[in-house]
Amino acid sequence: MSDLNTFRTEARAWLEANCPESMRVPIRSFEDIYNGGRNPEMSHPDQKVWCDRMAERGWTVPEWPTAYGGGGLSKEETKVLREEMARIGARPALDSFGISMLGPALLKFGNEEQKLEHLPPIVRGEIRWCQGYSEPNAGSDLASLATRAEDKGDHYIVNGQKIWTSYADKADWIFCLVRTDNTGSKHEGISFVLFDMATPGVTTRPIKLISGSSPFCETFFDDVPVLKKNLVGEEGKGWTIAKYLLTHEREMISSFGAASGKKTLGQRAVHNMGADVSGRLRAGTLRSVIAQYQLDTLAFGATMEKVTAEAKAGQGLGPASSIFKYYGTELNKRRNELLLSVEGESALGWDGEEYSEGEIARAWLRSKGNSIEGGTSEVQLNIVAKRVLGLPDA
Amino acid sequence: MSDLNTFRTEARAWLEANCPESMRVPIRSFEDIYNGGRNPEMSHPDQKVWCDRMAERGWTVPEWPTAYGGGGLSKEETKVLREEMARIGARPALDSFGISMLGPALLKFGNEEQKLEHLPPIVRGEIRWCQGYSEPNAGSDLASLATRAEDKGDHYIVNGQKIWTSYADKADWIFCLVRTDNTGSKHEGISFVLFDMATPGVTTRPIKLISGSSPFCETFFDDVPVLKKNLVGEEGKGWTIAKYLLTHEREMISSFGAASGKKTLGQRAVHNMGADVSGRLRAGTLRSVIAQYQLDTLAFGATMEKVTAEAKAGQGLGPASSIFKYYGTELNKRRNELLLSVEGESALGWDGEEYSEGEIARAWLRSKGNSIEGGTSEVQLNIVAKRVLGLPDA
Amino acid sequence: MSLVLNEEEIMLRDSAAGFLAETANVEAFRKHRDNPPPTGFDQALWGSIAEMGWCGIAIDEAHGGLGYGFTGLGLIIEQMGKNLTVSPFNSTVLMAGTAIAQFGTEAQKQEWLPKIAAGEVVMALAIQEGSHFDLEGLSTSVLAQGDGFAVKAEKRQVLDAMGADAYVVVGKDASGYQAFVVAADQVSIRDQSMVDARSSGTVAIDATLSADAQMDIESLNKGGLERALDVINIGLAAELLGVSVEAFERTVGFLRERKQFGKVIGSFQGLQHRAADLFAELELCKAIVLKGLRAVDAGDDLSGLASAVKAKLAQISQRATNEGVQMHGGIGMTDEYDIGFFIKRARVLEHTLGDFHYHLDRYALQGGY
Amino acid sequence: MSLVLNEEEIMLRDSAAGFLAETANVEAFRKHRDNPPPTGFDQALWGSIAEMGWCGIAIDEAHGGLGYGFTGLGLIIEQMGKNLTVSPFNSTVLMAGTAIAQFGTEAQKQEWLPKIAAGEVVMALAIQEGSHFDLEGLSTSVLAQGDGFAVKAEKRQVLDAMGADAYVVVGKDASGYQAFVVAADQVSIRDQSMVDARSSGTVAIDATLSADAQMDIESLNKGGLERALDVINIGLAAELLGVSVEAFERTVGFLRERKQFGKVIGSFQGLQHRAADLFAELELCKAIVLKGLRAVDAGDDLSGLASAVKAKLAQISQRATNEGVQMHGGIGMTDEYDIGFFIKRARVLEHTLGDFHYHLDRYALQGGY
Repeated sequence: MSDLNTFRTEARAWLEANCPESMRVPIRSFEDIYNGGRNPEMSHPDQKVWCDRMAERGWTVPEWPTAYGGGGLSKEETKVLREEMARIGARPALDSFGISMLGPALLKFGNEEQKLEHLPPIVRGEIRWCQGYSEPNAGSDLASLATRAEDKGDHYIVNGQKIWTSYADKADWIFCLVRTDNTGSKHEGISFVLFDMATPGVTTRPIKLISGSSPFCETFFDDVPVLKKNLVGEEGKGWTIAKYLLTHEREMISSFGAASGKKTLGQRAVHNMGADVSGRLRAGTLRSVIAQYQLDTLAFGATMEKVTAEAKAGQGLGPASSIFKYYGTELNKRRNELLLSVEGESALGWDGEEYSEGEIARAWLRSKGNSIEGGTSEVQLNIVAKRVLGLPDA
Repeated sequence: MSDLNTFRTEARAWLEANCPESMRVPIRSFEDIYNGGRNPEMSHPDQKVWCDRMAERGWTVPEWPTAYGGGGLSKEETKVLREEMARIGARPALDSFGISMLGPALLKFGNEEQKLEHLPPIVRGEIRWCQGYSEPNAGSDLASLATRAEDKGDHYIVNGQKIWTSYADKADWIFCLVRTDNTGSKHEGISFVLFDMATPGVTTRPIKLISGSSPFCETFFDDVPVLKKNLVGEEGKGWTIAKYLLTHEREMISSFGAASGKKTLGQRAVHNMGADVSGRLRAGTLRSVIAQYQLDTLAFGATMEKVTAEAKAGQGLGPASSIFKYYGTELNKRRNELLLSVEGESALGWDGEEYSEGEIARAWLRSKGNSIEGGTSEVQLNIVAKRVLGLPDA
Repeated sequence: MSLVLNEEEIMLRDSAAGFLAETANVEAFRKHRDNPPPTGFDQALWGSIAEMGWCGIAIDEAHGGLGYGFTGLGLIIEQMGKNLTVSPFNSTVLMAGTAIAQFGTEAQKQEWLPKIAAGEVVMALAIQEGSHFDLEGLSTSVLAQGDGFAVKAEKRQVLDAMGADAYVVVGKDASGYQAFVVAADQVSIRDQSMVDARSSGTVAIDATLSADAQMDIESLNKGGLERALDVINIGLAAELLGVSVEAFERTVGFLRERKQFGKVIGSFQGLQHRAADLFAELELCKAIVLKGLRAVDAGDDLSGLASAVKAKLAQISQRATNEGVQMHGGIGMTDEYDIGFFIKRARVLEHTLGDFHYHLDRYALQGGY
Repeated sequence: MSLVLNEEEIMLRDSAAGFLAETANVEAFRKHRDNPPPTGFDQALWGSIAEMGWCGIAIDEAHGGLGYGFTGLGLIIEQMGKNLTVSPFNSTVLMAGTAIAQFGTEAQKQEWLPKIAAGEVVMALAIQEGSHFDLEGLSTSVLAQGDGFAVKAEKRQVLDAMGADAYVVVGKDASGYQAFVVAADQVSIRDQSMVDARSSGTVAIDATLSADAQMDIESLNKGGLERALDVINIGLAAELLGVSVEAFERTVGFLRERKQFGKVIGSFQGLQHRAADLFAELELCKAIVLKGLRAVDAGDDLSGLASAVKAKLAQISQRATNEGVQMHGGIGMTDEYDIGFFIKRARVLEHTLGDFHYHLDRYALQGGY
């Protein structure tokens, strides 16, 4: 305990001395989040300063081993660091797929050489990564991917196409699923490889969504050479790594359901449409739907709280965790539909200041994708039915 | 036209002279419906008198050919007869599975000898029929029936068990699906046979439902001899007849959805729970659910009206008819759940005069069976998906 | 009233379907969306529509129309929904035309209905204030002033406000509803960019109008306004029907083609049951829309029915378009693919003159609970 | 407040599950249903329950209880729901016990709580008038008379009315709520035969009660009545949870076994998705019930939460039991099979002290809309 206190004192002093004032201001837009990379995008030059300072101590990724540039902190120390950052309102110094996705995969499945080559630049925010999983003809059936890597001795030649590659147009490197073998079951023969997006033969094109522009891209590989040292894990065993990362991703997406504070939907509706003498929203049938939504949000929150508490108590991750992605995203879709009802015409605007550039409508349309990306609702229900309820395959 | 007018005048005079006053009183309970049979059940002795008189003219089944005891009337004449009966409030003289189910099947698939033997007693209400289709291990998968009929030269020996045989304990004869061949696909090798319920080896046991006593029975066949002359259609081709009758049955069951008149659910709810100054039901969330139910009932009624109109206009039976059984029964279940909400404790009583012997609760429980009997809702949806929407088999 | 289309109606529907699929289809809508004309509509298409006589189909012969009836109009609008057609047809013919026929003075009918029937004028209905349509909540915006009226109001979500030559403006004074036919030079218009990419705008009026601009105040207040809105909502429901059925048919087509896990996804029972249930609901929608159209033509009381029709179509159009995106999966989320257009059109249509909740509430109230 | 059971709680739950599955299970309920004892409960079972100390689990030590807390009580009630146990536990411990603890006078607590804790008395809560529970709508049934009170009321759907030794009767006078502890000889009881085959009755009272029968009018009117009802409804929700989870587990078990069309029916995706969605909802139910139980123990404000818990469980218990019957098919409709018992118990439980609609409305109101 006293060690922790010492750490707290030191961390506090260091943060006070090193965190620029401009980085103690709350994040207001996506541009305020620093993702690093060769050509980093910044809303303020201090973003890089702050990242560099934190990276020097490995505190951009405090729990990774110091051998790979991380902070080497214990869980408890990490918690203290976060608390101290929160105390002064310090922004996270760096956020990237390298930290959240590739790093954990490399730590678990990569060889020593790969860890030493790729992890430190992630910690320092020098290389920005993207993820090459989905393909146009695979969809939910991720394992039936067709991008193929031909064996050329010391390297592969990759040909194919990926879709939904977030920020592919801004990333420096990609971690990518490719097919190295066609002969076995479709889950076999998939390999997990890394390569530079600047390699000749790689092109990307941003995807416009029904909600407007998006971070998603289509990515094309035309005879792209990839050195074999950039194969992670065994050849043909990439599906294991992919599954590991997918679970990770679903847990992140499920947090969509948690509605943000401010006025509740019901109160906003009363504000827009008025209440009767008993205080009940005048739009009576809307009122029930809102109440049902709020009720389910409350219960869903309790479920997340319960699963977390059980896990902390060492009871393991209960079956309820399997519903998070499904229920959370469906809930978010309901919330967005309700916002349309509650805000009426103001929610249907698309452009112009009057409509905050279509903020509500675009969020509503974007929410439709929540139950598709990261495993569709249908796939989630299949998983619950089979793995949790033990119902047989068709 | 003038022929029809003549017919009307004659029918009117005959009905006036022959319909007993007691048979001009509305039907108040199931016992008021005359089903005939060897030991007919009656709430009034005139039921048999009225049936006999009508049967003499073949008017218990006015459209069947006179050769088989029917009235030999045209569609138009039948309509006139029904109008004239309605004019004086005359009850139908006879209602039976023989008329609604077996008769149409025999007329279409039976041989001359069978028609002559079985149709006249049906017209006269002398023989009451029941239907032996479902089996305990078949359920929705009717074709996988196991009751077997062994070929013994001039007769079969039938062994097996039927379930959900309505009024088997009151019927004189049964029309029954049996398996005469095990070698082909499960739809083949099924035969349609007729036999007397008094044959040695036939026993029945009534089934009690969650809603209380019911017309359903279990029926057991233990070495029951059935003469081959009582095979309808070809041996092994009984499935065609069964399907023909099933379609018939589904159309009958779908009419459940049509709610009866009197006060609407909403008005009953206002009566029980009060309205606010604007006239809105005080129980606001219940109000929306009622409105949604009424809305769907209105739309479902319009759909039935539309399909009927299209059929009359010679446009054939549109695809919408395929949803009747499904939607009608689901609607009826919703209605019964709503009655519980609207009537509260009064709807939850089970016995005693105060609760009309549990009328509402029993009807609610009984309604749960609507989406199971005569083809489950799931089977109906399969049919729509495959036959109407052209979606492929799994 | 028979819920079956006669031969003439089937011919009308099929010829509208043919023309629109050729000329004013989803591809044309995409072009319009990417490059909208300043008036909000394509003059050439509008001209062709007028030439076919569709604008006068529901207007009586005494006022220059064909007197064919509202059912025919509904059939055309349904096809426009299927094709996501953009034209000032709804604003001019369905909305302003119905309003003038219901509560215009005889002079106004003589002046405007023939022009509407001939497609010579573009008109718009300006009624909503604030973010939600709420008839009871209209502000008092009209004051008698000498021989005329001082009118000051801001009307929102006015379809085709930008390109209109004249407006039917509905407001209130101290004793009831008031309505006027107002020329474009008496109002100021601001473009509103809506999610469905049709032209819509805010109409601000602050002017003194002469007495002959006033519409028939008696019929307006004795049920004419409610009936006009009921008729219009049934017409909007017909468009929602077209949108929903087309979204559904495209989705079922996709289910028949798309493969996942080595199987056509339409073979999965989970999707089959959802599609079949939605099919059932759409059959109900078809029937109740036709019932609504026939009721207009029969002169039946529309209270109860019109809100039922709109509420049902609002509800099912939500489901049909949501399922459309979900069942298409990722590709359904892209702007490149057309299914997203249907969800956008559906919601704006729904919110025009009262959404699902507004009409379900009204339906219940009219049912006495 | 942590939403995880500690070891002691898990042991309590498991031992309750073991005992009830052995002694007071669904088979025992069937026997009770077919041959109900005149008092409405089995004295021997009630004795065993008392012996295990369950009756005093949520009563504080000062009043003869174990002071273990309400969460423990909820865990036992949940197991009773799973087993469809019939005993006067709910009426006496959950309902009357909570009422006395919340708004009894100290003398009443001293007199009754130790007896309840020891299982020496059977008590019932008499509050509902008419066909629906409606706190605001209670009639004025109490008049001050000399030192005492003239009370005249008819209370309906009183659980275990037939076998009770005393009643907590809640009513109203001109200025607010009134409540009394009334002995069995001061009321007249009429049996009500309910669909769930538990004992229930009408309690009619027309008597003059002495002042010491009156409960603590101040705590009663300053939130004590609402809190008591909130606590009781959370307890009822725990029972609904047991009923729902058991109905679901039996159904999933059936889906795993039953064959149709040559396949186990649980392999059909249509049924799989419905089962998986229901599983999700039941996980929500488990979490929110536990949140409710913990909130009672923490002394937290229950407004908002209690109605949410009851509404959610009311809703999902309907679905779980309806799906139970539907997925079992024909056999689920027979009286011989047990699944039908769950649907019956669920609805009566739901309607006790406010059904889904009542609590959803109240939840919205407490949320400020």
